[in-house]
Amino acid sequence: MNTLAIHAPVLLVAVPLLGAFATPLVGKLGQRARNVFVGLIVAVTAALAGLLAADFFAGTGAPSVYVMGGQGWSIPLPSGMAVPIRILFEVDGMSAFMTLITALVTLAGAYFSFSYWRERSGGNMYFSLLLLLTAGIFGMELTGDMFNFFVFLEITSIAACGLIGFRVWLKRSQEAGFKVMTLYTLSGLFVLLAVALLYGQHGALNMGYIASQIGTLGVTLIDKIALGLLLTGLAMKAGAVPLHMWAPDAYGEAPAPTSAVLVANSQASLYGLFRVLFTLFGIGTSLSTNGWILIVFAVLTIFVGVTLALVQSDIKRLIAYGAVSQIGYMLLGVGVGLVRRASLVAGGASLGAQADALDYGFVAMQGGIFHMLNDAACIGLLFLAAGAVTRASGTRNLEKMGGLAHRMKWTSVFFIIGAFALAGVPPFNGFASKLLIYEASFKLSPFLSVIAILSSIMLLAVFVKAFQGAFMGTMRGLDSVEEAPFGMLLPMAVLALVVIAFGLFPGFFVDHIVTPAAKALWYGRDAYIGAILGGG
Amino acid sequence: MNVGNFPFVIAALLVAFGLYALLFKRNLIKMVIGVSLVETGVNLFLVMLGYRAGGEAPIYTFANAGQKMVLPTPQALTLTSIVIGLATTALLLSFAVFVHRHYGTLDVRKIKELRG
Amino acid sequence: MRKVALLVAFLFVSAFLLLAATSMRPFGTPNDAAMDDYFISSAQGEVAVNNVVTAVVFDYRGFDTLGEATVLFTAVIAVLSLFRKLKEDEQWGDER
Amino acid sequence: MNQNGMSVIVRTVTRLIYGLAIVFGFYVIMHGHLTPGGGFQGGAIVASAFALLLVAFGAAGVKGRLNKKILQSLEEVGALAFLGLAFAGIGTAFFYNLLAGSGSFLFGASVATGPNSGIFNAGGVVPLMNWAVGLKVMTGIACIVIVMLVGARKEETE
Repeated sequence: MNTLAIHAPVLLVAVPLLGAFATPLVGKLGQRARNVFVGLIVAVTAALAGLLAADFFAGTGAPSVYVMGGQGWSIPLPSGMAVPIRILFEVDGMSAFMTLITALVTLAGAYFSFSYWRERSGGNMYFSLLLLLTAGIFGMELTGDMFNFFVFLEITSIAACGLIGFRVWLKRSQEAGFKVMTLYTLSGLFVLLAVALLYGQHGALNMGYIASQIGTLGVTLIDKIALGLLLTGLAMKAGAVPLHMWAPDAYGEAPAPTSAVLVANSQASLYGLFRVLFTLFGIGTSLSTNGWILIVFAVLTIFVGVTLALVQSDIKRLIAYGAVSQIGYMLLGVGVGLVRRASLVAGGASLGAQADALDYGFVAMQGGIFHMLNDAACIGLLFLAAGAVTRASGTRNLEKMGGLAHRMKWTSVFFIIGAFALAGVPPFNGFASKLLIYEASFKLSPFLSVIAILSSIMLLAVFVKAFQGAFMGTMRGLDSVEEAPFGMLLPMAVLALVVIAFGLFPGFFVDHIVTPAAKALWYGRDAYIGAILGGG
Repeated sequence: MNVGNFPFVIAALLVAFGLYALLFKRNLIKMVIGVSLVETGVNLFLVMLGYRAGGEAPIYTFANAGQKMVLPTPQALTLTSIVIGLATTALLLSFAVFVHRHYGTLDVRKIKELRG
Repeated sequence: MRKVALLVAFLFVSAFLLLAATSMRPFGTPNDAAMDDYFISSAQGEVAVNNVVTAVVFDYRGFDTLGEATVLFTAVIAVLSLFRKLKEDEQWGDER
Repeated sequence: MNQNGMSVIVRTVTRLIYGLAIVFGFYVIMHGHLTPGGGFQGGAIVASAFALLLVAFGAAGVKGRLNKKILQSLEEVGALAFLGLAFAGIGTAFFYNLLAGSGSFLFGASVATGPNSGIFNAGGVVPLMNWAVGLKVMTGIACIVIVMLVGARKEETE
């Protein structure tokens, strides 16, 4: 490993932070200088994420640790101690996978914003908040410390709400900002309370150490209460029904490129949820219960998300409810995996052998995790296309749009690609991951599979109707509409290429990126603890 | 004196009062006060975790020799959490100002453009 | 209907919290203080600081403090951005 | 409450107190590694002195003395300084305290273990970070208070 790859985890947080702190100062030099600076920071961040992922996926797959301060980055325990005392970052397959998603979405969102925000006020602060949001998401995905996770969660909450309320001239954005901030704070406080309970119980804050303590001492009542609080808080932050009230407002009222990054934010909370369920509480008797809780969340989320998408006439709220329903698919895949894993653990089977034989639980996990990447790409694409449309037409109301495809050819092509991918139509990426989820959940219970397939079909109908109304037909009084500028089309094109590439060659990506991530959750718990405490 | 875990119950009650204000009050400012109360309760709970019976503050400047010291970590965490609470409250109050500017009221029953 | 649901949620969460509080260990007797005893015994040797809390805040858990400073920075930027001066053409109600 | 602030009593007391509060805040920041306190607490004390000024004299009364743009720039400088100090140790690890006990003239002295009277010139980057955070917090909170006060005033007059 070279020096840059060693320091990549911490640089992934530190570089966007540097950018965020310096952006208002650089912005004094003018808009062009600021755009160059922000573009450079975002590109460097994405390159670091790529480096980290390439380094990890080419390696042995063992988790790597980066310790802040102390005698050196590789020494998690001081001599003679059994407790890690410093904050550390731990990169395993799942973290490396999540950083890739975040880097992709941020890259597209930030470059799209350069054109989107050109004639608007407050650009310096906008890009500063965007970089802070990115830094927070990376921190959540990489950290190995419970309290540090909470701190990054709060950074993303505040930055996200700043961005949601950024267009102060919109009545609804202020209402959404207040509502979302209240719920984000509440979810953050639930997480903090859980961290406090775990600290009181185990005297440490490191995830690996707490996991090993729970493994040796057994799950006590306090641990269970902490698990309940973490589940509630993180499910709320991820936007799972019945705690989803904030999600459509947040996605709908935020500026379009930010909505795309907010999806990555929700997925980071989902990552936290999976980390808690698989690593922290990966053993014990209540595993199966946790899995069924996830499945109930999932079915409700899919169903409610799609049903409410049916009645929307606002293009961004429509996509927002689509995004809510997709969170359900991820929860479904991983929930099925958790239930199956619980029964295997109870039966005393070796989890590693099951993964190599591609047990249906493992396939479900692959599907759920692969769907996170696909969802980020296609929802991101849809939000960007919607942003281009609203910017050109000046309205978000689908009933006032019509015939936009005559003027906005490329945007309409990108919108339909995103819509098909979201609904799981074959040549696109949504199909690849949803197929894995359908297959695997059918083996647990056909009912789950039927709900998932029916909801996908309904989602397709919703989006085809929206496309028909907004892009097809005759032009309706929107004569001044022009195609989006090149600066907006390029990020959309990149995301569309990703959508198509993942749809055409799913096998390659599943083998090289998704399987290590799924294995990290499926049987990586001992390795995760062993990387910190030694032995394993 | 043995107090059992009575202090923790006080912190839990504080959190519950905050939640009550957040859920059942109809004024945005009162809701912010509720959020603040929840934060205070959690901070109180956090800092109480560090107390060791008979301990003094973990600072060596002019300390008594051989004295037990309370745990330093919860104090550091509480400091962080207080600053986060300050940031949250500031942002929430700013949003309340702007909601009032747009809707002319702070009553949540009259602020409902975002339903469904 | 809404009020009943809220009341049920409130009572449920409160009961949960009280259960947590009553089943905690007694006040003033930490379960496991290995990490904190390490801080107390080695802050002066490693960080050369008399105030152990400051040693934890700025050295052992310095990264949290960076995050905390970032939270404050974020809040300042967010509040300033809400109260910023708008451009002429940014009309109230324009959805672009 | 008129545009110029509060009554004569409040303004006179403020004139007496605010300088003391600022000095006390700087003292708390400076001795963060020896006595209770530190960058956050001291910064908050200084910011409260600024807030007192604002409340007593009104936003118009302190216009020349507290400039929002300068405060914001100073806050960014503080944040960058903190990040820079964290970066300084990256040769060993991010956040490595490279000055502590090194014997360098800048905060490099070692400290005897056990209760003592404290050495000011010790702690490595900790006192420096205290200063960076103190600068950040005092200017940041002052910024928030100014902006919200002016914004809320606008509301009242409209």
